[in-house]
Amino acid sequence: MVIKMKEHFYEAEMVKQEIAENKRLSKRGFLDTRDISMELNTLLNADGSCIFTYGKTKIIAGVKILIDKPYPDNPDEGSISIGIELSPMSDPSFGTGPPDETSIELSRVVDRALRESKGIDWKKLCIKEGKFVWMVYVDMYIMNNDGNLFDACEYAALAAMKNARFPKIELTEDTCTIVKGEYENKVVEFTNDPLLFTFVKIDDKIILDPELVEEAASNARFSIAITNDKKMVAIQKGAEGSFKIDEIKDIVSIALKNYDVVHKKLMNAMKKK
Amino acid sequence: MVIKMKEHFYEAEMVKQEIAENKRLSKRGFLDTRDISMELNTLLNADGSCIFTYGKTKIIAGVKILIDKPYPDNPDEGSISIGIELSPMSDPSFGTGPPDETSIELSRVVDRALRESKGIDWKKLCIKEGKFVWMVYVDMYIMNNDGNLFDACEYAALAAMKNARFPKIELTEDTCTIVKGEYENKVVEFTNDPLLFTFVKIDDKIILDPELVEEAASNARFSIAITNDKKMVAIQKGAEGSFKIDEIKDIVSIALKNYDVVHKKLMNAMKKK
Amino acid sequence: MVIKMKEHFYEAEMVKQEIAENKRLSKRGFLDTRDISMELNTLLNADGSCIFTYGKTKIIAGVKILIDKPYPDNPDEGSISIGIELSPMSDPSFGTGPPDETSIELSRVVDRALRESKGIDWKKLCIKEGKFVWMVYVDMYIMNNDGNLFDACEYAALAAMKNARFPKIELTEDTCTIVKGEYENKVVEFTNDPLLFTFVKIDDKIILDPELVEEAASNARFSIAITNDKKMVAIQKGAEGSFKIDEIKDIVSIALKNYDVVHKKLMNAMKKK
Amino acid sequence: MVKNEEWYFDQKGKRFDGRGQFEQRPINLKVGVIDRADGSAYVEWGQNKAVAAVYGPREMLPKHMANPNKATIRYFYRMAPFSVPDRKNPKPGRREIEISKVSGEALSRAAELEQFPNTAIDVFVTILDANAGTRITALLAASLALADAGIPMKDLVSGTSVGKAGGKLISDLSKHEEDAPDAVDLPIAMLPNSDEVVLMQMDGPLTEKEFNEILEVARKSCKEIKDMQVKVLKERFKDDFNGD
Amino acid sequence: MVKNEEWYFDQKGKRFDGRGQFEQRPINLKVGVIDRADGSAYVEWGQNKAVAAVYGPREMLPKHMANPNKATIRYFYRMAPFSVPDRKNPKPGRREIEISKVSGEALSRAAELEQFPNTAIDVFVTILDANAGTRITALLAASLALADAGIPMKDLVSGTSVGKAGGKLISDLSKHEEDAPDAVDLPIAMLPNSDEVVLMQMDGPLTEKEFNEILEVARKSCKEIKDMQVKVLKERFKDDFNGD
Amino acid sequence: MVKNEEWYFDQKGKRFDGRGQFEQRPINLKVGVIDRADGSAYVEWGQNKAVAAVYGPREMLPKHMANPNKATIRYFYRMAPFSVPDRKNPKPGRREIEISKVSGEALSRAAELEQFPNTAIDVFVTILDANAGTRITALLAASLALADAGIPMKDLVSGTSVGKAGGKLISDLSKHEEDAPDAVDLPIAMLPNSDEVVLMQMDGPLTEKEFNEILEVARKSCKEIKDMQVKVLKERFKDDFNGD
Repeated sequence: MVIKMKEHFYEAEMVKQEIAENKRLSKRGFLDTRDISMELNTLLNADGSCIFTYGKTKIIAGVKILIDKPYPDNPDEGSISIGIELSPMSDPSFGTGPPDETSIELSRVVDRALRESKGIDWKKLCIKEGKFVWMVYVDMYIMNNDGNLFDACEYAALAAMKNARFPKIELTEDTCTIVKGEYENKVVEFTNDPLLFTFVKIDDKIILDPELVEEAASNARFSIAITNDKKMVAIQKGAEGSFKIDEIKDIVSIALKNYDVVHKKLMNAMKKK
Repeated sequence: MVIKMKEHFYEAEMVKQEIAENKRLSKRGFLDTRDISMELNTLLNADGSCIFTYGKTKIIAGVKILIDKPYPDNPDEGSISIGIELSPMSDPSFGTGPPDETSIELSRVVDRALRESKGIDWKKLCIKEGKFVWMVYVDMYIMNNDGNLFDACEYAALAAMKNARFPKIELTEDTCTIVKGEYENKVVEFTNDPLLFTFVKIDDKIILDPELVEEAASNARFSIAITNDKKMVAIQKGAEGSFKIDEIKDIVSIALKNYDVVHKKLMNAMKKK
Repeated sequence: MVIKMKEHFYEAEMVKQEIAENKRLSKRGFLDTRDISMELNTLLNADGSCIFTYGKTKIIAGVKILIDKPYPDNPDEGSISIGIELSPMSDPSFGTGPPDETSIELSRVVDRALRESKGIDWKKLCIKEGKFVWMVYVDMYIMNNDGNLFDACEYAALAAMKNARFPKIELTEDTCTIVKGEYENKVVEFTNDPLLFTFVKIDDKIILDPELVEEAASNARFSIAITNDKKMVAIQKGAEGSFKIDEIKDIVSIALKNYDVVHKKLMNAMKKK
Repeated sequence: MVKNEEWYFDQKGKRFDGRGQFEQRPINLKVGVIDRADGSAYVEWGQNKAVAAVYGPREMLPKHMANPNKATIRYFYRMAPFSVPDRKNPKPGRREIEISKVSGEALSRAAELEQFPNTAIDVFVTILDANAGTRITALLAASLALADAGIPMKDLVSGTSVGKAGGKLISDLSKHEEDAPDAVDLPIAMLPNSDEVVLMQMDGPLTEKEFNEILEVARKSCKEIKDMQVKVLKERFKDDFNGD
Repeated sequence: MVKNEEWYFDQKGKRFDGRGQFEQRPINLKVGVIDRADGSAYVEWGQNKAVAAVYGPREMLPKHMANPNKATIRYFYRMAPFSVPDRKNPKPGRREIEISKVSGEALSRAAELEQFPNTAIDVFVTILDANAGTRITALLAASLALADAGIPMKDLVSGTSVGKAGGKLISDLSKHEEDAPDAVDLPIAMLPNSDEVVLMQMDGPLTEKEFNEILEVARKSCKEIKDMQVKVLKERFKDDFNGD
Repeated sequence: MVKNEEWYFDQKGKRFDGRGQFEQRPINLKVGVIDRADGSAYVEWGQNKAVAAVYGPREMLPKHMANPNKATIRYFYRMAPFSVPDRKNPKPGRREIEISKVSGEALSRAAELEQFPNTAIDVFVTILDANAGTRITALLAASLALADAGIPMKDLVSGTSVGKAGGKLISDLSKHEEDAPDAVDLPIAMLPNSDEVVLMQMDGPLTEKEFNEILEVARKSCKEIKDMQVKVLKERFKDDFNGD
């Protein structure tokens, strides 16, 4: 997200000077990502939760797995729903009121990264064909915005889903109800762990995993989702700037190279807790 | 409701002076309530109606009793729904548009006073378990606001419901439809007549049943609902001022003492018409 | 529609001068209507469509014919729904956002002209009594507003409906689904071709089929729908001006006389394409 | 209420509710019913009951909506949820918005709006009980409330409904008649002094001859109703009138 | 979770979750949890978890809402969709709007709003996990966040819930107890220094005697909780406090 | 339309609708189609039909949204209810809002917005008929309308879709191909002169090799389409061009 904030004007200028000298304020390399940590399943009413930090960016993701009716077109498939609230709590530039175009874009890009990976078998979310399927809701709150909400939200959602438990149900011919407070020994299976990689362009330099001030200094954004078999599964170019075709090819290649590093970070953080 | 209105500034100052001398502009005692009168069931499309006046405050309450599906949790219980419109018709400070926080608070406090009394047996509002229950809608319009809308609306809703007739229905195994224009010989039973008592604090004095200018002069509000067995069933403290613990104890004690007086006023007004 | 637009102030003054001399800027007679042309069924996803021009006013009407549940009161009747979007695309005075009172009035008058004619047999829109009926949606966009949207939209809707094809369906005891991309050899039957005639009053003169600048110069509007058996089926007087009783009688008489002329124009335009 | 009785005239030519062909239901007018409003009125027309309140001229907000040449009337016609046989959703529907628009335009013709540039005059009307004819009941109440608020007016807006049911032209349709298979409803509002029609809507088929005939009935009724409006206003301002 | 276990006290007088009659659930307070907010706090109260952020005093938009005499507190109490057993619709409901109103009024009493005329102080509180008592959990967090933002305050707003379940008065009802057939829930917030009640709501029947008794329990709890609030603020501003 | 025919290439390598692997559907461009707009255009791309209108630069309302350094493009991509096989709800959905955002950003790169500080340039695009590829069809129309409105531009925004279906890379997916089990859709918009990509989205799996290959196809197509755009604009402004 390229946020134009007056308070960041001065800092953004500093960012640009450093970048021009091939340095980042944070001392990170242009293509280095920040540290990841998380707390899993600390929210007891959620079926799964992840309090996720990426550098100083902090996301709270909560999962609810509910029974729904399938679409007539896909009577044996469940689905997921990704909602991201840009709470005015975490950033003075976010407003109250219904989701605006910024949060809609963010939610939809994260949704596509997860959905287009085809890492979830929708048919495994079927309870009873034509009647009952699982709907996996992932709602996220930004608790602190220090940049790169796209990647942070996507990682948080993935971690939360992979650790979310399915509620126990009682199923009859015509009814299906959740047994409150009881769970199956089963989590949402994601077979190929899609990860999103977001780059921004500052003047003519491209950096990975921007912080907030770096976003303020940038004018174009590029996000690409990669799966563990090194396929690209989703792309979103954003903001008013542009990329050359060759820059895009480079970005893709860097993202592919970074997949394993970031995936390992994420899996390690997941194991710790 | 503590309404801040410029036009009432001067009057509010006068109220304060009088109150300081232990007088009310209306000559009422601090703990006296106003006269009650009503016209019942004059609106023919409503299943019950009450045009209610409390001093110069005037409320129109209309009841519609409709067939609904029960909640899965309570398959044999009906319910009530209280809606109060602060129509811009009756007060220049009310706006058009969807209900704002002021009317939401008012509706919800009146709803709780009636609901928490447990004076309605929800099971008596069941038509057919799991399939059809009665939903009693009470919609109210403020026709004139001379203060204490909380109590006036609660009394009006109670009177309207106690005099509302149930529509005649045609019930089959799977359907239940209202026979338009025909009624059962049955009204909504309220066994314990909860009454709301609203006080405001002006400087350090507390008065019951405030008029509009008294509300304008006040800075804190306290409402308490009492049933005929002298139980307290709901409380709401409102506005930016505060009450001492001992003031609250006094308020409760006064409300309990006033129950029978106001209840008699209300029942008498109900009988007249 | 009487649109008050600054940019039209000067032109409106010219219109008034001409009108005072019994002339129209367009050289038309006071009671002459403009030319009609149309392109039918060029939009392939619509079940029927009409790109309609009335002078320089241009409307795009698209029809979708969907399966719906009947109202309990009329279990064997389908219905129509008319929606007109005053797209900000076609006129800088139209806003984005939900339909305002101007577009609601326009939609409802066009709807009444078509509906009150009783030229559609609602029972012919029944698929299976009590279960499935046809709902004919006509959605219109203004592509260019050169005045008299009322008549233009009504003609466009009529032409679009008369040329819309019913989708093929698969019907079982309990289900009814549309077979995508296949059609029955059946169109929406309109037996009496209601046509709307809109007049405006400029100073004390009355003209038929006003252009945009004429609307800007006018202060009262009168629309009347006539069927092919010369019955009046709907009227709407609009805007802040007034008509004398005798003026109204004249208008009605003129509209009746013009029916055949305009009907022929419309049918010819329909045949051409 | 007797259901499904599909007759409209008895053998003596009386209507379902006993009225004659061009007989209106009883009308009851009251002015000054809401203390805090600048003007207000209450009208009963048969079973129909409408309350109207006027606030203004007052500052137009938001400001960019203000008209520098005259006051703007904003008319809010609303039906109470309990005013109709089925409960009405409290949110205003498209019908209410259209009626508000044409009613506000009708009032605008009557009021001397040029005297109050840049201001808003807000007219709120609530229907408490409905049985065909509410838009005219509302408009009578609004017109009285406007006069009660002291807004200078060229003339009072008066109105009625005429139409057809069971094969005959009639005045003032009831709900029963409005539901007739051949029903025509034609609400009309006039400034009777100047013979100006300020509101007219119609649903359903009429011949030109029928239309012209029923229009004359409406013209006459409007005049009569205006006399009733004047009377009630005179009583309201008795002292002022006597003082002249 | 065991379902439908309708008991509230065991033979030793312990409650369903093992607490004593007037024992509160563990409370955990943290200040300064959101970098970009002017003030923030996190409160755990049993299973309840609330995050609060304060922005302001800042310009009030739209401007015509500004109060020329003082700052206006706008309080947004919201429940996350995943914070309750059933998924909550993300759109704020009527309950959230009412709680926001009375909570904002409670805070307004505590803050020295007169020092910041024409401004807005926005208080956002999100409930992440809920188990009865969230409005008070939220208000504690908001009060700490307000102090963390450096807004001058007459006193900290402290609060608790008291009530009744299974025939006995108790402190701090859990969800299980709130669902008891005879449950009474009485959330209360105070400025303990001046013994002022700034928020009080109640659902369910109590006698006067019970009410007076439980009120004293609440008064005592508020004081204790305030001590916890002060302690955590002191730690936060250690240097400032030491510097005095 | 033949249903459920799950083949994408015939034995001669022709696609379902007879096209070659990298053959685009016929494109038809028209400029100046809405009289009252400052600029307008109509684009047909296969079955897709889009109308675009531009208004501005004009005053930005509300004023606090204005950018003191440049004009703000507000892009409204909307689908007509009848433009798709199922009727679309007329209310704009989340997909339309996202597409509006990225398309507006793409146009912003092309237009010389710095010349018109504090103003708004409103771009309205309506899809009348849809068959995969509407966002690019819309963007071509918008770009032509912007030029037609006389807004100075660094370059025209041109665009296309590329992707994959039935195991092969292809240009310009049809709806049939978009629904393939292995479908990849990659809409792209460029400023061909400077080789800048201003819009890119992608759904579905591609290898790096495939991506790089298809990108070159897209680059070439964008140049070709731009030539078509230039041609139609030249015709529109024939006199101006001749005059030089």
